[in-house]
Amino acid sequence: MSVQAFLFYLLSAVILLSTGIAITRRNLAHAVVYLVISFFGTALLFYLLGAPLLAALEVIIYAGAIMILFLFIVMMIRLETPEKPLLPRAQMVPALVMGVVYLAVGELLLTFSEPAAKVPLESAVATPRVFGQFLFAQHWLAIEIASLLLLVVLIGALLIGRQRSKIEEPES
Amino acid sequence: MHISPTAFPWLSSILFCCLGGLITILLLPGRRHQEIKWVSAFFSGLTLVLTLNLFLLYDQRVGGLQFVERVSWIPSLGITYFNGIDGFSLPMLLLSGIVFFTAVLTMWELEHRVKEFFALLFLLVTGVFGLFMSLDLFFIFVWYDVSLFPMYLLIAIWGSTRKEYGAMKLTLYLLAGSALILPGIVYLVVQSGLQTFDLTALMRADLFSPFEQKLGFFLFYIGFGILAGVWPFHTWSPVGHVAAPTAVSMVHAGVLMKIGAFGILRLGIFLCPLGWLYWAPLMALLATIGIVYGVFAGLRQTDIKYVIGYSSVSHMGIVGLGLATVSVEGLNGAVFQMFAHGIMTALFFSAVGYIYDRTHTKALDELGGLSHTMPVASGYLVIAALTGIGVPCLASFWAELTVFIASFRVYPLYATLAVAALVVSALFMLRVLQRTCYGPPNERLAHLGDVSLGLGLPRMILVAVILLFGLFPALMFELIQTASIPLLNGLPR
Amino acid sequence: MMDISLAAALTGLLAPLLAFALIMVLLRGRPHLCAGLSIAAVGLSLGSALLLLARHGASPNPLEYSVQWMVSGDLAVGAGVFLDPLSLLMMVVVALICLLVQIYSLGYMAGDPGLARYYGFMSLFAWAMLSLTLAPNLLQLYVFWELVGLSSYLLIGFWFEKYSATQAGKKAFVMTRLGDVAFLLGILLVLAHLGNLGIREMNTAAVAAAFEPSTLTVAILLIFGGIVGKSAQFPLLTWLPDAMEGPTPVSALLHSATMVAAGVYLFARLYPFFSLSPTAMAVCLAVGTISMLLAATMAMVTRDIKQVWAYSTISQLGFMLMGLASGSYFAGVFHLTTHAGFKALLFLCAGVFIHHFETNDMVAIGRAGGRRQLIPLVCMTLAAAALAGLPPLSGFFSKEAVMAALAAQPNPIWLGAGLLGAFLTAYYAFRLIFLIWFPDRVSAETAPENTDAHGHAHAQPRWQVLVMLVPLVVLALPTLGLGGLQTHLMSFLAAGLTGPEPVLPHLPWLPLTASGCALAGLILAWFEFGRRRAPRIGFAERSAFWRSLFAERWYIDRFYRALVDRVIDRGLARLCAGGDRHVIDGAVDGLGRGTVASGKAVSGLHRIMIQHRLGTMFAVIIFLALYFFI
Amino acid sequence: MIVPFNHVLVLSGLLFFLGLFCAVVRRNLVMILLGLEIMLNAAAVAFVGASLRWQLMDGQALVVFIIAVAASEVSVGLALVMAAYHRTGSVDPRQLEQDG
Repeated sequence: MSVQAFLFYLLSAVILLSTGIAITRRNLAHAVVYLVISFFGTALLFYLLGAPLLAALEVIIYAGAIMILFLFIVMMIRLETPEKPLLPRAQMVPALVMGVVYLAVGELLLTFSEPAAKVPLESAVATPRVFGQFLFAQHWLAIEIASLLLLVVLIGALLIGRQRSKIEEPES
Repeated sequence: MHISPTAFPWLSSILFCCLGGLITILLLPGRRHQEIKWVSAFFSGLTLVLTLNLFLLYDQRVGGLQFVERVSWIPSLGITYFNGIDGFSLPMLLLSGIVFFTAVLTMWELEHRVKEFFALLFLLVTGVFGLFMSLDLFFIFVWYDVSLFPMYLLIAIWGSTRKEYGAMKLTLYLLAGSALILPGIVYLVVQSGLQTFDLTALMRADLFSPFEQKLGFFLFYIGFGILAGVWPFHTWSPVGHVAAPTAVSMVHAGVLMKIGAFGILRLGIFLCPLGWLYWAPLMALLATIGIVYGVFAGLRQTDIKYVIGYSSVSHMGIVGLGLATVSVEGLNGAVFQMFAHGIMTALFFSAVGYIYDRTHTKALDELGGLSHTMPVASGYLVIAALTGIGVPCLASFWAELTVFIASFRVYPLYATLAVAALVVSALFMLRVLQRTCYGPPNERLAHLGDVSLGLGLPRMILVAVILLFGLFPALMFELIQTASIPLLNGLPR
Repeated sequence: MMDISLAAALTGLLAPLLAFALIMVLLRGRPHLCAGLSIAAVGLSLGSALLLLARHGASPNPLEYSVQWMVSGDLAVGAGVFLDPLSLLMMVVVALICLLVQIYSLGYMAGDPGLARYYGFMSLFAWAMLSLTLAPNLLQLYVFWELVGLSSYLLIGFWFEKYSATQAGKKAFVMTRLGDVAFLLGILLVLAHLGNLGIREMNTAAVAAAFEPSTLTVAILLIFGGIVGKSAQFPLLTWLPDAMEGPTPVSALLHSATMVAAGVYLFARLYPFFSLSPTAMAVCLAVGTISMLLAATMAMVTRDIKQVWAYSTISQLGFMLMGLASGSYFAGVFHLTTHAGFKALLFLCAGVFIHHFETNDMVAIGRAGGRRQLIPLVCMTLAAAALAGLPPLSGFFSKEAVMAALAAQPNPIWLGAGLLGAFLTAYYAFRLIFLIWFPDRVSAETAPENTDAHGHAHAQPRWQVLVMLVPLVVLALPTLGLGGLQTHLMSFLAAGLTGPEPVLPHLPWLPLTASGCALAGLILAWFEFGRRRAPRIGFAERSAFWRSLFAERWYIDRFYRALVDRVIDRGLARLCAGGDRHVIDGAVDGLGRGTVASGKAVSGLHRIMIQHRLGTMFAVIIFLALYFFI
Repeated sequence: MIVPFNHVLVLSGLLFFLGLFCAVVRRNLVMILLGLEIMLNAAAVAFVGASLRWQLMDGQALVVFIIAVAASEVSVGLALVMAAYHRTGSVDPRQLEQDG
């Protein structure tokens, strides 16, 4: 087992563990913080798999922006009554059944996958420069669409935020 | 089948006459009620004249298809605009012409959304005329749906007594029927391998295998049978009759139900004679149940239009019984019964419509003593009821007699039951008369006036037709025979 | 070139039709013109009937004029006239009585608001009845048979504001219709086997070869069913007494002399055909006998003057059927003829009383001074004596002919029944006569209940009284004299019959016995109603059991009522209507509801908690993956 | 030489399962959104692994878009959560169902 493989397993363990803890927290702020750890782990994993730019983006956007957003929201919400059963059985049981089936299917897919998938991966790096050029050369249209999406989302979020205040006015 | 082309497109001119009426009405401003009514009367009268003209021009010695018009429409699919009439469709055209004209006159007092009403009525009748004269399966289906669509609006907007329910039920039933007819048409056209919807081309005896004919006939029988009020698919009809406004009831019971029987005849029997032979016992059974059931169910009704609705079920059963005999007499009787019943129910609904417009009630308990206040109007009701009972010298007697004679040879038991139903039929019709027309003068209704000459005109026409064909049934039978004898002779036995 | 006979027959037939059409379409506003037109038309019919009788009375060959009225496949319906002694005799009788009754109605119906309608329906009836008489084939006969029933319905319910009248009309129509259904089925059966419905063709002996014997019996009995309905025989006899709700002239014309006699006429018309099946003849004989006796018992207890004559009509029709069914064509037809005369007379006389005293109750009429109406009372007494079969009136001869035929039967029970019938007939007839002639003045009830709602002015113009009396006198003549024509009629009718009339043994004791029975009835009636200190209560009325049995018409009506109420209205009709609403409609509506419910169930998937939707989505994706990859 | 591609997929699958579990089971709108984020992240891991496996950069490009979509989704989603919270005073999806 190479160092890289060891690192991979280590990072996987960190990611899965922190995610597992995150989703079982009663306190939302704790959950978000654990998830930040998970995203950091993922960022490192990306770096390991040869995607430094993505690793940076992961840290900046996921662990940074998105999680901070979550934190803000969590702080704005005053939860008087925390979820009584954290994992209600009515939802737990179907989810578990589904999960078992899902994992079984995944396992089957992996077992019967092509043999090439069982060979360890060659390491390679897509440097930010090359990757950026590739992105804008090959997927410029998608980039434009994504930017449009972001614009729409910006306006949408604004609108939703404003509607709330409008709705509240007649109530008060 | 003998085919005689025509120099002048008489049949299309009927359709254009209806369409012309429709367009003219649409162009008129909606508040000018009188003008709209006169225009409707003019165009419907013109169609009546045209159909009468056809009745006179049709050459009975030659027989076969006459006044044939054929224009290729979508060659790649084999769809042609193909019209023609024979001894079966001509009585139906005449019936439609008479009922349409009288229905328009009956609605002379309409004040609510006049323009829309007459426009929809014209659309409905266009479909009816088109269906009776068309010889192309595709067009038959299209006309069928054209005639169904306005019914919903006509009943739901201008109706009474649970009109939305009635309209919805009727529409759903009839659409269910067309959901069987379309597969039947497509199935046969595909199986023929001829790439044509032409009825005459598909009529060749050896074209379809026995199984295909059985399946096709069954689809057509049930599909059109729903419209013809075949038991147990009849329950839309009383509800629909009751809910519909007068003119629509007239057209509906008078003509639309005949479309069902005519469809069975035109599509089922013409295309799938072996299927006809195969399913005839079932048809006879259902028809007999319908006859008996209709009169008994009618006996319990308290709404006068329900009574007529159930009597229609019974009378259409006689049509079915006639078709099921697979004989010339049976076919003659069935087609004549279609005609006679159409005129009779039109008269019935017309008479009831007048009474309803005045008294605002159709409940038997609330009427009574009408003969004092409106002797003429109730006289029409009496004549209609007597026709329904099958009194001789009124049109439907001959039709019923012929059907009974024909069916007695083939199905003695069914014929006996059908004849016995006459007694109950008399019982319930006379009960209706007793409760509406007779009895001591009703103070509540005393102020009402009798029917005037102008408003009586449509009823007069209908009575005259009933008497004419009741006294001279040969007029109709000789015409129908020109079609039924070749049909039976061409039957594979 | 049209034959004079045909022209006369057609004129006679179509004149009333024309009158009917004119009256109903154009002349409703002018009642007197309508009356005149109708009377003129029926007078024309009588004239042509007499002309035809004069031309063909002597010729033995029947004449038939026929055209094809309608052809449909193998079925050809002919229309025409058939002139033979029987139809000519009947035509004269019908036309004569029609004419007399219509003249009489001028007085009886004067001032009625529906006079025009009345004469219109009368013309319709005259047309239908005459055409029935002359019908050359069974189908035409059936057509007019139905039309006669229709005019009967219309005339019984003429005063439609009276509930009882409309009810009676409906009952009459439906009950005769019941018989007609059998008749129609019989026609269908004959048609199916014989392929022909011509009366001449049916009356040949060769017909028997076309049938199985049992089928033939069934066919005959089915046709006899029509006779039972129309002639109000057992078990369809109860409509006739109710039919007395109509105006009295209508009762005189339709429900005594002509229409109800059409049944007997049909029997006579098809007499050779009927006699092909001895079984059927035996059934007919039994039905006739039962009807005769039942109706006679019912007549003994009623106090309604018209009802008595109605029961007696049923009874006498049964008697005619007995004559015919026991093998004597002549006896039946002869009694039919004489009966038409004296029964019409009885009704018309009763009409005078009813018109004058405004009550149907014979006791009330007697107390109110019925015997001061001398001419009607004398006429009625004469006619009653004829009905009872007292010599030398017409009824004596015809009854004696029937008795002779009965005596020729091997089983003496029929003769015994006939004699019993004669006794009862004389009893109830003279019960009525004596109650009017010799009323008890002890309790002077002068407020007779007004059962005849038809009001009119008491001070009648002189001409109206006259117009009502003349027909009585005219009808009294045949009642007196028709008996003398027995031998002439016999030879005249025999000419038309294809088979030989059985020669009946002449039994000298029979007339004596028959009139003895009648006399006994008369004397009993005298003891109970006529003599000075008579109890004025009949022997049948003394026992409550018999009285209610007879007055309730042997509970036949109640049976029918229960049948219609329980079996038809509350049974079958309810079953069908309920089945329609609950089973068929229920199924359809259930289908509709099911569609809506399943739609709701599916749409529920979109309305559950967001997480369930999420879960569902994933589950679907997983299963899709399973499906595609494995 | 790192690890076989299958192992990357296993990691991604487990991560996805955890996200799914979170989204389906937790009765909290914020946690549902978090679960979605986890699932998107899992997809991103798989894509990066695939990019290495086939030595193509398109997989990495797709991750960029995934991140963009995740960002937009979360901002709209959180705005909606806030709206829902203000309307119902709770972040329980059941409340949302009953009152909405």
